[in-house]
Amino acid sequence: MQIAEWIESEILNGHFHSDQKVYSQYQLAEMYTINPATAAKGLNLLVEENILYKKRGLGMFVTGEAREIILNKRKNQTLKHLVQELVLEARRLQISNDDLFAMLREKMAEEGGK
Amino acid sequence: MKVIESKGITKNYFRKQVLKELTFSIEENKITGLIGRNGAGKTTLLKIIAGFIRETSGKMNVFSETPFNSLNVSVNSIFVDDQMSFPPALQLGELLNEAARFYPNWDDQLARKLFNYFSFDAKGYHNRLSKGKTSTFNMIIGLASRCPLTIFDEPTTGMDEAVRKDFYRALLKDYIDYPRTIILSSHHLDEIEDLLEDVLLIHNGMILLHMPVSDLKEWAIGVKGASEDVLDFTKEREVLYKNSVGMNTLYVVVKNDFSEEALNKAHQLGLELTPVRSSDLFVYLTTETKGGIDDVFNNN
Amino acid sequence: MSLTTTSLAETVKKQYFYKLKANIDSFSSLVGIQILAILFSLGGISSSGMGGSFVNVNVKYYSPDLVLVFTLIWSFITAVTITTRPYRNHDFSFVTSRLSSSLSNILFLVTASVLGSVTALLSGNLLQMISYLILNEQLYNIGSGAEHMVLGFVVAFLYLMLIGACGYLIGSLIQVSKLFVLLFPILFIGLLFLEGVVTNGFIVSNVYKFYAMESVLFLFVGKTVLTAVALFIAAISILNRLEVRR
Amino acid sequence: MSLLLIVLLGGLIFYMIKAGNSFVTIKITHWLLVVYTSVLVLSTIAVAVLTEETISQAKGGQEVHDEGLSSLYTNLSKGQIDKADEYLIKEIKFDNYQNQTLTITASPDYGSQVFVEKKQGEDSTVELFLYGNELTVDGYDFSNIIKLPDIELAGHTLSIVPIRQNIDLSIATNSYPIRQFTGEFIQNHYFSSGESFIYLRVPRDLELNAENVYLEVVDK
Repeated sequence: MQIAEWIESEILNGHFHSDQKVYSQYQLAEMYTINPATAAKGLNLLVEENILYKKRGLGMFVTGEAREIILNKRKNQTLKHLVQELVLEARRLQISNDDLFAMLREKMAEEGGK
Repeated sequence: MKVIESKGITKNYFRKQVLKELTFSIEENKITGLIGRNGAGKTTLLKIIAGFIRETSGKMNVFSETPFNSLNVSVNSIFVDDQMSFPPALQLGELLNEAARFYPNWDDQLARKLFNYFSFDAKGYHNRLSKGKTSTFNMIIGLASRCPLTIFDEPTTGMDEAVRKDFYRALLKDYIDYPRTIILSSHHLDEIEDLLEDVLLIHNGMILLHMPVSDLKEWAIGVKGASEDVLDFTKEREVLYKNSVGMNTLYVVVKNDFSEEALNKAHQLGLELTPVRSSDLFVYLTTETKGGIDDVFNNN
Repeated sequence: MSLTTTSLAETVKKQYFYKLKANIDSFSSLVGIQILAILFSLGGISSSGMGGSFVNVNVKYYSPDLVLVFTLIWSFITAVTITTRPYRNHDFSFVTSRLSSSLSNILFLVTASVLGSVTALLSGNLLQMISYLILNEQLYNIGSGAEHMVLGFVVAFLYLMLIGACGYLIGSLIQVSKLFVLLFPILFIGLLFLEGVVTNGFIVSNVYKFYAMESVLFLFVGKTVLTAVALFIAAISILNRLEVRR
Repeated sequence: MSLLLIVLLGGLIFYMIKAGNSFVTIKITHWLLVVYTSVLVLSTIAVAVLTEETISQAKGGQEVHDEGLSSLYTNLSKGQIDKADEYLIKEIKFDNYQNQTLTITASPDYGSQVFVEKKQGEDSTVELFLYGNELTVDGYDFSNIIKLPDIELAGHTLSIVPIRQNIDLSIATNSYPIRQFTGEFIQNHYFSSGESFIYLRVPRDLELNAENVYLEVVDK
């Protein structure tokens, strides 16, 4: 769900703080030329995940733990997935575990140095 | 509230059955996409809804009335397509005046603004417009009339890319401000799927699917991997699409009703699981032969 | 969005004014056809003479009869035309039902007939003026005053409506099946043929007698109005079942 | 009445244009209609003005007319001219006619009757009465169009010279929708024209000669 992901990224990037109101389904619908119902589904998804909460008649707001939840989710899902892909690809290329670790360490050191 | 209720609608033209027992209903204030290939029966269905033609059997209710010869349905609905015809004696500006007299919810300001935006000449004539311009003008009438039931049948015929985008955006913005029931028919699902809340997929006069767009996106799944693994994984399922990629790799589309467990197992096997784009799914569902166009060229 | 309601009367009114503007060009053809008829009538629509040894009298009669005949044809064609598919489709681009479409058509035909009868009868005067000014003829008017003029308007109007109603019904039947396009001329010519074979009048001459030889005004009004209403009702019930924009 | 109707019609057209202008684009057809209707209305006015003084209905139909002529003949042949007054057109007196003879002459093809009455008293006046000479068409009297014969007395000769005439009449009739109820017919034309009678009263002793004329002496 692209809308949900986009709002998550906005929260991670610090554009929305906790207890701040996020876009309404109609604003989102206009911004992306999508059906408001689709936008609402994206928002509701985030409510289910406790990233947003509803204030009746006022709109959707960012929860206090939103950042943490998003980070965890991305770690658990996105990173896990990437790692799985990495391992699968390494298998196909017949790279040994040690070599893979070495590559990872090297890359991390490089990034860390910056 | 249900705006449209169709119970076993059948339509015959001479001996040909164009619609086959269609039963569905459309809720108030939703944008529904009526998707089907050319000749699927979209226009016939919409014209029955608009009260232009009569069903051979079954019962159609629009606003709880039979639309054929209902003034109530006529004043609360508008049917827009590129065949809309207007008296050749009236200029475009006059046609807007007429539409304003007929439709109680008509927004003249919106109409005039759109009219100017798309640089129409008020002294021009409808039958001298190009195909794209005709569609654009009809679209303006369709939007500004603000009918509780607005039907667009292939509204973008002949429009160029930019105008199409403008139209979709105008439609959406006006819908947000004035929610109403909109049916948008098209044979290009990918172009309009973002606008839609629901999709009604018809093929050969029958309903294939009727569901929210978001569900449609998850309705099927593409499986790609080593041929035997893929075949093993998808056995005893109806294959919607099958395509050999390279020597030993197969791509198969099946309905997505796998358990979480099964999906994880597939992943472990090294099968690539991908969502299927709705427009592709539409093509797969409406292609008569499972192999697609490639089969035509596979003579051996 | 809340539903709006409309009434049949309101819709018919809107459709009527829509049609008046949309079909305005049919009045151009009315003017054209009447001018043509006037030109044909210029030599007098009939003439007779008497010769004596010293006095030769030659009388030319001027009357708008031919103009009226042309206008009747125009009325028929107009009525047939508005039943055709493009015209019905124009109605259905906006708010209408089949009934409101027909009722507004009939109102339009009423308007056309009023205009047709007034102009046709007045054209007699134009005819006289032309023969007076251009052909330089001394003119005698044995037509009488305004009360006859009013009678003429009413009767000519009723004739136009009667023919219009025939046209509307025939047009409607043609919309049901194109076979009628062939059938009607065959029927008509066949009738005329029978008329010639059977000596003492058949249908056509009886129909002619029934309307055109009726010299009691209120009987004539009754006959034409009832016939026109019956024809219109038949046409409406036919058109009411017809699909549009197929 | 007809003038009122015309004014009303003109007003209506004017109003239609004014009202029409506000909600509809004026098109060629509108102009055509307006011009045409105005021409019609104008010619209606013009005709009403131009044909004001024209014709009166003749007395009765064809039969009445024919009967009238034959009774005129009888009356004249009996010398009862007082009964023929309604047909009298012209009366000429030639006073103090002293000649002994009078020759009455006419064009060779003048077929009309000349009645002669010899006066009883002493009177030298020749009196001439012209009767008939009517033109009726479809029951309408057009007699005023017909020119009277030239009548001249020169010396001994009274000459009657009828004038050749080609009369072209243009008659505007009611249109069929009116004729249907007024019972007028446009097919059954009838005419009567030109028959004239001359009645002479001459002195008792006058000797009369006729040239191309048939003289009938009235005996009273």
